Amino acid sequence: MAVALLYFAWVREQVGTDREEIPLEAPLPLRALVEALRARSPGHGRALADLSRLRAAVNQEFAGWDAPVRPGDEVAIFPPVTGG
Amino acid sequence: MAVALLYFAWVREQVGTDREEIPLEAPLPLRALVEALRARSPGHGRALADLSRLRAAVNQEFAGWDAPVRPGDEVAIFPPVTGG
Amino acid sequence: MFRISVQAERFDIAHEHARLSGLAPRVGAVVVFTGQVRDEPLMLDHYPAMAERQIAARLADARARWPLLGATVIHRFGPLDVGEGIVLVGTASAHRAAAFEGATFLMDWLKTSAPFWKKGASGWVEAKASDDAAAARWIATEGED
Amino acid sequence: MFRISVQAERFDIAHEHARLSGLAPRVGAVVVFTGQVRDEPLMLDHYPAMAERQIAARLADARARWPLLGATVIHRFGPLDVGEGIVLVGTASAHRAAAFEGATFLMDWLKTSAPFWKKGASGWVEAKASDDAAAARWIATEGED
Repeated sequence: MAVALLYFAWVREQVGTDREEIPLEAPLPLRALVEALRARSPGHGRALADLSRLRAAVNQEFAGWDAPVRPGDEVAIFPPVTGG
Repeated sequence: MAVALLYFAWVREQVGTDREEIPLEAPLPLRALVEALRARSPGHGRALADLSRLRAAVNQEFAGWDAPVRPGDEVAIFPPVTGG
Repeated sequence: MFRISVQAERFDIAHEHARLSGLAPRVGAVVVFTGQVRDEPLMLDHYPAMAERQIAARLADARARWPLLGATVIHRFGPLDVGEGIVLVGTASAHRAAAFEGATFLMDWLKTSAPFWKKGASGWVEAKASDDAAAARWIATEGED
Repeated sequence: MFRISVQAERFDIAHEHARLSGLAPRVGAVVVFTGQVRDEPLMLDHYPAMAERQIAARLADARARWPLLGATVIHRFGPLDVGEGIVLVGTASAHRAAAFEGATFLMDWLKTSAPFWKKGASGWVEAKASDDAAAARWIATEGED
């Protein structure tokens, strides 16, 4: 099983891709997932260094860093929104 | 000298005219002016009977019943407004 | 940039919006409110000179309270069919709060101080206490701001 | 009568207003808010599926709180020039208070929960604490109503 990761705005630019998949066999808190992602590249490390500058959604709903991520979920990581 | 009187909405309909002039030589409180107007016709009497149902303006500014009316003024008498 | 009209003719939303939106590049937010005839045709009586004067005074009040870059108030009179626009209030500002609050303020005060009277098939429309309350809340908050 | 669109194309104010105004004879008030690009061209990034979902949720919230007869939310993405519309929120109701408050509520929540990100010549626009505060006041008053 896998998790789809989506990145937006400067997170996307620093990570260097707008979408990737990583394998996931068992549920994991969002915080632990993001910490693991930092090791994937220097860009990931930079983009994901400071959780206070980031927001996340699991399956298109805003989620806190303690929320569980399950195999098959769609996880998005992005800065605070600035639409409207 | 005179005062111009303007009537609107059901006050105009009951008085039977939208405008009339009456002679005025010295300042008079609005309340006294309206009380004097009641005697001009049965329509005036009916329209001007109850001050609590009426509002007034002197020279196009809302005015209370104690406001002075001076020779040359434009006085309007009407129900509470319902525009917008 | 600040425009008042008391008129019998219909107004054109696209035109009025474009006039406010066109105050770019400083404008970030435009609010256009329109009130229209519900349920039954109306005849609007009005006091022309006082109407212009009262609307101008309310617009001056709004400009003193919010950083408006432009505003439009149009009020119609005469016979109006169901669905037709009666009043238009438009505001433009850098940010949305001023545009929303300025337009709400203008409408609340027009309701209680613009000399227009509506007559329907069943007679003259009665003034509503809720309209006085809506206007009064702007006075109540004046000391707090 | 309730319409959401996330689109690259420009929107047409007259068309959107007419759709809401046309819900006569019950509609007495229509509010149309538009946000437009100030100062410099912008590029809007967005999360398409979540954007539709969040806007739909906010519209459901607004309908639960105010007696809206119709509403429209349009949010654009992609490159936008100075003066171009970014977002449109329209509401229709029998009375003005619901139309004004519903539109203000929708805009406040779109600012804080719709997944769009603006980039200008000097980089990504930072989120504003004032936008969080504007949205939060609707929560604070929920217990009071």
